[in-house]
Amino acid sequence: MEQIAFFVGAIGALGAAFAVVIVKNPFYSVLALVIHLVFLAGIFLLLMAQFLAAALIVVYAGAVMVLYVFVAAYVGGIEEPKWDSSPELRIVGPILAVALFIAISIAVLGSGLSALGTPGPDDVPSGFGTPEAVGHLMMEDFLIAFEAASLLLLIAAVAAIVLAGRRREDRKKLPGGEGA
Amino acid sequence: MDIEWYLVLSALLFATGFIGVMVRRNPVVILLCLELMLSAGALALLAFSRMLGNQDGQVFVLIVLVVAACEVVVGLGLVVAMYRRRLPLDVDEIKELKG
Amino acid sequence: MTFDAPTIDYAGLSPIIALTAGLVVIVLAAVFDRVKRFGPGLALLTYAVTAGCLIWQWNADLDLVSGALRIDGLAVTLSLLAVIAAAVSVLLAIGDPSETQAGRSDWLALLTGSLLGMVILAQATSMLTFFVGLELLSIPLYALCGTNLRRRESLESGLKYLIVGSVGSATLLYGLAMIYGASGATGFQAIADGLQAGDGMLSDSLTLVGVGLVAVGLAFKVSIAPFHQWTPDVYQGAPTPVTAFMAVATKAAAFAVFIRFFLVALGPLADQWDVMLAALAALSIVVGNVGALAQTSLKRMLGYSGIAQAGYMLAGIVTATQAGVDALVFYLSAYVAMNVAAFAVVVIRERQTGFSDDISTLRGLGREKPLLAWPLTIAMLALAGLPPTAGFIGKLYLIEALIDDDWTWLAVMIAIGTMISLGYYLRVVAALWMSPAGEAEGDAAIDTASLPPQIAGAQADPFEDPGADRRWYLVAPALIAMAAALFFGVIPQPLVDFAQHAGDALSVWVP
Amino acid sequence: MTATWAWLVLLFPLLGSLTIGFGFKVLPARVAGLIGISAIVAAFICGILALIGLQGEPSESRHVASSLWEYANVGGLRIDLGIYVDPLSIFMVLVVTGVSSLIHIYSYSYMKSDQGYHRFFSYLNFFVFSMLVLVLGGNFIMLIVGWALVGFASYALISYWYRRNTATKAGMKAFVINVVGDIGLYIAAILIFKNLGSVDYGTVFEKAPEVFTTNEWEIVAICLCLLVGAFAKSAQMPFHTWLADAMEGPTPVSSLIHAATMVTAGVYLIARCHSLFELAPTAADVAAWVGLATLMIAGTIAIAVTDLKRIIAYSTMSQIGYMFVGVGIGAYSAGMFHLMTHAFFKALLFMAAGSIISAMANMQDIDKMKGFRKAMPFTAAMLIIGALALSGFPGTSGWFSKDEIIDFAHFRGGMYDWMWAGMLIGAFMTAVYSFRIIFRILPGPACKEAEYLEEHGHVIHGEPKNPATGELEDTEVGYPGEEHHIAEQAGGMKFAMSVLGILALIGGLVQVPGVDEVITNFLEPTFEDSVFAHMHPSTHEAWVGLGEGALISILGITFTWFLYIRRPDLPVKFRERFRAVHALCVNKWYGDEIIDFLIVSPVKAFGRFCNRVFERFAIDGATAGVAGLTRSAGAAVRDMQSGMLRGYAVLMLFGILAIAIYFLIRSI
Repeated sequence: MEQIAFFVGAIGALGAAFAVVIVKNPFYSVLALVIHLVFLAGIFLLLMAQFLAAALIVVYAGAVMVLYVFVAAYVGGIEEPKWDSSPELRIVGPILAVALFIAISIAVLGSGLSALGTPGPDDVPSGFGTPEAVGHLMMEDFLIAFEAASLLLLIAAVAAIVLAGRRREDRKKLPGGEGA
Repeated sequence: MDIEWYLVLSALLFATGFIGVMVRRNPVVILLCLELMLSAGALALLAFSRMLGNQDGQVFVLIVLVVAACEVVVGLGLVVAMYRRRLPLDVDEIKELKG
Repeated sequence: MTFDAPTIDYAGLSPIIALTAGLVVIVLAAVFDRVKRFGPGLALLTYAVTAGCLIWQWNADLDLVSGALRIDGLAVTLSLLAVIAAAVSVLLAIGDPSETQAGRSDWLALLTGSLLGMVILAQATSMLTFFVGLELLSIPLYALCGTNLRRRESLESGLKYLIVGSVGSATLLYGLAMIYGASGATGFQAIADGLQAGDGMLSDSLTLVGVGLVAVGLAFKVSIAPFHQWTPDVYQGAPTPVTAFMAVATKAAAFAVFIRFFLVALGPLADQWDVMLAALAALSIVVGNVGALAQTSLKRMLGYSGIAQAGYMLAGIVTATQAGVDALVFYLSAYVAMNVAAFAVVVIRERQTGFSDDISTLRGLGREKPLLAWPLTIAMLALAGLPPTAGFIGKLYLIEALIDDDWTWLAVMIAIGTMISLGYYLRVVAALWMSPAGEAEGDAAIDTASLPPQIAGAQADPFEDPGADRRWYLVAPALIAMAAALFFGVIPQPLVDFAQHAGDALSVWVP
Repeated sequence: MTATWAWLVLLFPLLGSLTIGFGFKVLPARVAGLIGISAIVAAFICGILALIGLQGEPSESRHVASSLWEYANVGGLRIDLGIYVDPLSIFMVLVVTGVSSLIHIYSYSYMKSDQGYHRFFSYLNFFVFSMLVLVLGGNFIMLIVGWALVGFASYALISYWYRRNTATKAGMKAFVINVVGDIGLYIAAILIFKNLGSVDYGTVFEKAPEVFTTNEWEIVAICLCLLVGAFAKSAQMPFHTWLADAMEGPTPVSSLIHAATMVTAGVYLIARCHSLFELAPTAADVAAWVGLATLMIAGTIAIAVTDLKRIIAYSTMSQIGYMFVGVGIGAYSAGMFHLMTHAFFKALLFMAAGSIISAMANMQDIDKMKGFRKAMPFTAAMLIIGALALSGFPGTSGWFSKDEIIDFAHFRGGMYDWMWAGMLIGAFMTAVYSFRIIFRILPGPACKEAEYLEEHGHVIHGEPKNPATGELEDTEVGYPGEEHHIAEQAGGMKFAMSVLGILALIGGLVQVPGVDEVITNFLEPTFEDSVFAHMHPSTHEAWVGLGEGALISILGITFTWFLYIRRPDLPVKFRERFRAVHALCVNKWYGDEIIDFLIVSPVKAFGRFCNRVFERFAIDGATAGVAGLTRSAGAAVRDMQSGMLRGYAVLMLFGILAIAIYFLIRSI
């Protein structure tokens, strides 16, 4: 049963990932990523990360992707031209990436770490992966990282205002200013 | 399911994301591919977390999600700013800085 | 489950607290137009308090908040360097178009956020704080690069930096994940223990490839070849105060965590990674120096030179000894002084000439405005490692540390790199002093034919400030940095002590 | 006490330089000149006092190391801001400060009309300071510091007339070649520290014999690196090309830096490190052979070129070649002796040449000069004295010093006999080119400048032209002034030249074989650990050698007389007949072209390679094979430009992959 779930999730996530890369229209790429994230959340569940699976769906597929959709819609779903100034990148890039995949796989499969060949211990602490357990860790051991992450969100908001916000002088001086 | 499988999957996702960065020209799509790479890292972390029975990795993944969201916000902000400047949204066209 | 609040040593955490509080105040100030004007003052006050807290904690040596952070000599010294760089950038940015366009306090908030990331990074002793600190450092910087919204190059540099930097972050994350898997821990000390306790984990493929990926991620941040390509582009395109900040502070913070992660967490496998880092260092020295030779943009040249300098500094980590760390920190401190002096002059010159950083605009500056020419001259000579400047002692220090640890070939690489570098540093000095202003043709030092054509579509910036060389907040950093570069070249001992304070903090882990 | 005097030797020029440099708005020009002169004279006096103090010590303890403060203590490397006073360094101090004093006095008059008077004296004092750091420094780091500062000062002074393109270019060239030498020195210091754990002279020379066996590869490598530094600074092959170009600087600069002091630093270096070179006889032989090659090649060039200052410059190279042979084969005191006498007569020659060039309104071509004997009797006399000493005419200083080196080579025999022969040929050429100057300039019908001078009593002030290119120049700051000064009219110049003239004539008497051996005895404490310390030709052999030298010198002078006075048509015929040989000599044996071909072009190409190909091609170079398969390679290479993000990503991935594979291999 678990195997089936994994393969369904893996094929779905991977297929969607490929779709993100391949699809010409950025709009569909965004949608493909949403699908990818949904499948990924499934795999998270298999790894006993219930809270993160939920967070992935809610925060990511829900909120962040909306932002993507919005921006993609705002700038227009420009399809990439067929013409490529450097077509060899299209070939060499993937070859190198495959090589990287092989290298990482060798590193993982060739590792002497015996636990890698198991599905993981059964005697995990109770509540493994639940919001409560993760929350405890977050507030106890990783308080600083958590706080820093929240500050990061604040900073990102400021950055977005700086970059995308429009100010009065813009409207006066810039050719693109009449719209807002 | 053995942990190795999850890791191989994550390596595949990582490579896929990297391919996207190398072949796509639309910055919005490149940002999506960066998401793929980060989520590959997150998957690896969760797999190890499961293998070790240690939830540190799960907290780490949460942080990674936050970071990814922030990167997206700034990246999209830049895309919007460029669009407003009427700059081409094509990384092959933005190469004034070179040499 | 009961909630066990972590014990927090507020004294040790005070630099971060001060900076966070300042950040919040600066963000809030954006709302009130009246307070807005005082943005730079607020920022400087914040940095001063932070620096005060850092100095207060000078002799601290303790783990904070469940081992997420550690405040010790290394953290304090390198945080101080970052704070100084940030303060200089605030001064240099006053009146800069990037700052006005971004909204002054927003701009300052981004800078302060980045600085906060650096201070966290310098103290990080856990993978999580390491990663989040690095991102907190980088993400505001991506935005800062793009803040000169009217200039195409600025936006271009922001986007390039973001994409390349994120690839680096993702690689780093993957490496961290692998090390987490191999060692079963996230704290630096625990990683070292876990790797040593594991059966054959010190030479396991999982561990080693993880180490490689982490090294790549960090190499991105400190611009080590072959992960350097963003550096010249971004340095050139970003608003100059941001470039100055990026060049100096990022290196300080990223090297702090580079040192800590490699010497503490990965210390047990030092003989696995030293050759790789040495190769990267050598490659950077070659690429940086050779790349800089043909540049006509001063900022771009400084970018390439930064790659070479990063190569020199990386050599300090290769040794995996305290002496190497001392040398690195010394060099880094000297590097701060030299670059601040150079960038301050570039900022002033840019404002006077309507944003051109071409080396040819420096012609004849020596006779017209010696107060500008001297800092740049000294900065160039110091970067080139000529005595009696701090750059000379720094190179000597590095070479000594390398020889002591039997890395003679790398020491020789540094010497050769230094030789190549004279070619482009002296070109600037020659432009400053030898050629009369306004006489473009037939100049020996600069080939005008090779200047790049005007960038198409770039609108001329209306901003011009011919009196920029009389603004104290622009000139003072240049002069002070020049004085420091000279002073510590003649009397290096205080700076040596400063650097050794950083090295001593690692005495438990490295010989 | 000795050490204190030695410190004062350093202090005065530094103070002088700073005072003039920073006070240029306040100080009147003359005062600046006087400050400059008095600083150097004070240094000279302190040098003499240090000498007296040193001689008061018993001979075995005649070396004083003194440290002002610890300059840096980094890790295991302790560097003191220290000096090392022993007979060798004091000897150098006296030569440097002595000749510099005279040249300062000369410049006081010579540069009178130059608008950069302050700048000139500030630079000049700074140069003397740097040179003194070089010779007094107590460890290899101080040596490097001095070495670099001297290079920098020389660069500044060569391009002193910075409005002249040729001058700035020459300065650059000198600097770059000097830096190559600095790198050699750096590497040598690195290796010395690595093997001996110290950079202090005392410790290094003491420990070296314990650590190294003779001709071990490491000590040979160290010595060869030192030699790279020495060759570059002393303009020996293959680093000789900068010196002739350096003549773009004002004449006093040529006289001080490029004849008397800086260029002899290499000789000093070898003498200072003689204990190392004796452990590496191979390297010492390299020094000697290179010296021999330089002295012969530079000699031939000096015979062919027509630019007055360049003739003297090539002659300098050639004479330094003698010194290199001297210190290379173990004739240390002879080498130093020649260094001293050479400083006298070469400085004198330059001064006289400066005077003549002034009279010629900055023209330097000897083809255009004629008949100055009557117009400038004093200068003519000095020029003849200088030429006599240079060609080793019996009784002059050059005769004693040069022939002592030549003798020693013969004395060592074996392959050194070849050097002996080569040096004799060189001596003949020396006589030819030095008297070529005399016979071309002094006798005969006066040229128009000389005539004008004779009739009106003052010199022609022609249009300001660049002597190298003939282009008109503007006359703002940064150019030689329009007025010129000649020794006949300026007391300072006359005084300096007279003193040097007397020294050039009789300076050799301090070291007459069998009579007195002042130099050898004085330097003995420094060289007593040398295996050659007590090896020297007998008095009889020495006098035989002097006899040969006298013969060659007189032969050479006669031959020149015959060529230029008796049968002046012969040189022209010769030139016609042996056009190729002449061209080779005039073009300085194509030294620049060879350097260009061998070094500059490859470096440039490498730079281009790295900048374009590596940045662009390592990306698509790796891709080229595949792209070729898809037949789009051509278009790809054309379209491919750096600045492309995707290209960057590919290179990154390449790097990541390389590192990952490296570690995968390691983990097996």
